[in-house]
Amino acid sequence: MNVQITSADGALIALLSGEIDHHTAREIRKEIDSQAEKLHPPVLKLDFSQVQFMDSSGIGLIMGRFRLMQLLGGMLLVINVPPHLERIISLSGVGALGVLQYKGKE
Amino acid sequence: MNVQITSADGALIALLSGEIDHHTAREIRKEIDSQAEKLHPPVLKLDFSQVQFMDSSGIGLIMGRFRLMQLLGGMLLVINVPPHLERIISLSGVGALGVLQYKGKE
Amino acid sequence: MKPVNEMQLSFDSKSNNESFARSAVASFILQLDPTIGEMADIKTAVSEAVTNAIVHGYRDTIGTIYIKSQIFENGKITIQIKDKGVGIEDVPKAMEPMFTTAGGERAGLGFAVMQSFMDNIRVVSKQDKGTTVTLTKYLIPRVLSYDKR
Amino acid sequence: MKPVNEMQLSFDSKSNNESFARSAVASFILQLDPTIGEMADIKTAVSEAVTNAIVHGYRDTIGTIYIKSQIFENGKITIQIKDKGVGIEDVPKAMEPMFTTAGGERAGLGFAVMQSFMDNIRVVSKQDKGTTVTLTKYLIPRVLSYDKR
Ligand SMILES: Nc1ncnc2c1ncn2[C@@H]1O[C@H](COP(=O)(O)OP(=O)(O)O)[C@@H](O)[C@H]1O
Ligand SMILES: Nc1ncnc2c1ncn2[C@@H]1O[C@H](COP(=O)(O)OP(=O)(O)O)[C@@H](O)[C@H]1O
Repeated sequence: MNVQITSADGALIALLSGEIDHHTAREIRKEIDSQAEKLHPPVLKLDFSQVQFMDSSGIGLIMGRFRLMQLLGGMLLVINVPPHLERIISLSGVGALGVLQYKGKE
Repeated sequence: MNVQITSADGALIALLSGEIDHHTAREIRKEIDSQAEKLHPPVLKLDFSQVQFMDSSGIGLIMGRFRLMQLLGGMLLVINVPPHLERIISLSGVGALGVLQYKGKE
Repeated sequence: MKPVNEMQLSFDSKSNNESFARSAVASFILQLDPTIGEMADIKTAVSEAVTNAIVHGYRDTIGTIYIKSQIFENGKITIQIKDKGVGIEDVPKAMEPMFTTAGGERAGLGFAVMQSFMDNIRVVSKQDKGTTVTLTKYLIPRVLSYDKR
Repeated sequence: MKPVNEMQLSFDSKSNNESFARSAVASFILQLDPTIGEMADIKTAVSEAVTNAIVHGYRDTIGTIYIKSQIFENGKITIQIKDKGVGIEDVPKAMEPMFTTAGGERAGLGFAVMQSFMDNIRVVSKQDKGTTVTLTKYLIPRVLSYDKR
């Protein structure tokens, strides 16, 4: 399983791990969405610290959760993006959604 | 490079590493043999502690060095065989050559 | 120029083969002693092209995906990813960033990633015949440990 | 029984493709969530068969080696390694432990390893036509994470 979901201070935190591609993104999405739709958290955090590989399916995963949280009236944060994923994240422009949170900025 | 050669107490020690197959065994063999033929050491030790993968080319490597050391009037020792290589070592029967040395037996 | 090494691969267009496909290409490229960054770039680009063949090329059907990779003397690598699926109507439009016909969870960034992570991309497609994407990358020059035998 | 997944691979009979071949097969098998021991067994057996095709099948020439791997519903895996090289004159004799026609650094243990590390091996060979080795392994039953889509 490439996602572990926990709750802390009202926020839902999804710790992603391993390789995110179109195949694994599907399970990850299902897991996160069922929890978010049940709990309606004010904040959903996607923690990328344990992600070893990611293609544009990971970007789709972020954009899709952004839309879901807008619908649910909450907000999305993308946290702990490791250096090796910065290139695809910046190419994607998801930064413009205001979801990227870096250490020290909390 | 899959081999590092050092000398200690008159023995020649070849620290093997990575994956030993027919391709990498060739370089390893050349490296060891050129040193052994130059130095005529009384003992050649093959250290398998850093070997992650090995097929029967590794067995050929042991048998070939055994013959070389016999020619040179020295002896061969195979040291630090990790658990994941024990199966192929025992299947090969190289133990019958009396070259296997285990910890605590030194 | 003749390649110094070549491999071909084919497999079912099932999504659990995505990781297999990029790992297999990575294993082939490993003999050129690439940097970790070069390896990540190649794996990501291959993952995009293979996913496109599965998601768009063959849509709800299962077909065969073909990969051919060649290594050249000067550190040039080509990787061809081919499907015999529906094809692309308008290639230049399909290659625009954010353009997607799939919607939902597709970001429309597959071609943008391939373009940015590789040195060259060529797309040949014919409707109802299929699509061939050819990716090229030049590994940064260094003392190659590549052995021609 | 129809396989639930299948891949085919072909590459030049160059010794630096040995690690590529076993890694590619390993990447394909990974979807069945094998144990580390099962994975090591399969990689070792594939390495033996591929080395034989390079060293004996094609000897001093460069030919193409073909691999086909299939995964079945019940955890059964088959891997076929084929060359169009010189072939084997006497298969039962070739399969005897310690028998080798190469001498020198070959231990004559390739077939013994394949036999011991896999559940079944079938060798079909014809002189001047080539050799096909089919390896079969049954992964120990467990809750498979394999996804049929
Ligand atoms: N192999 C293919 N077969 C058919 N159509 C394709 C193929 N690859 C890409 N396309 C088309 O090009 C569009 C853009 O592709 P891409 O940039 O990878 O974004 P995405 O995959 O996220 O849609 C796709 O939405 C699809 O319409
Ligand atoms: N693909 C092949 N083509 C031709 N001959 C082969 C092939 N595989 C095996 N052989 C023959 O079978 C013999 C035994 O093979 P094996 O048990 O793997 O030991 P080794 O490779 O160490 O010689 C080889 O020496 C060779 O004569």
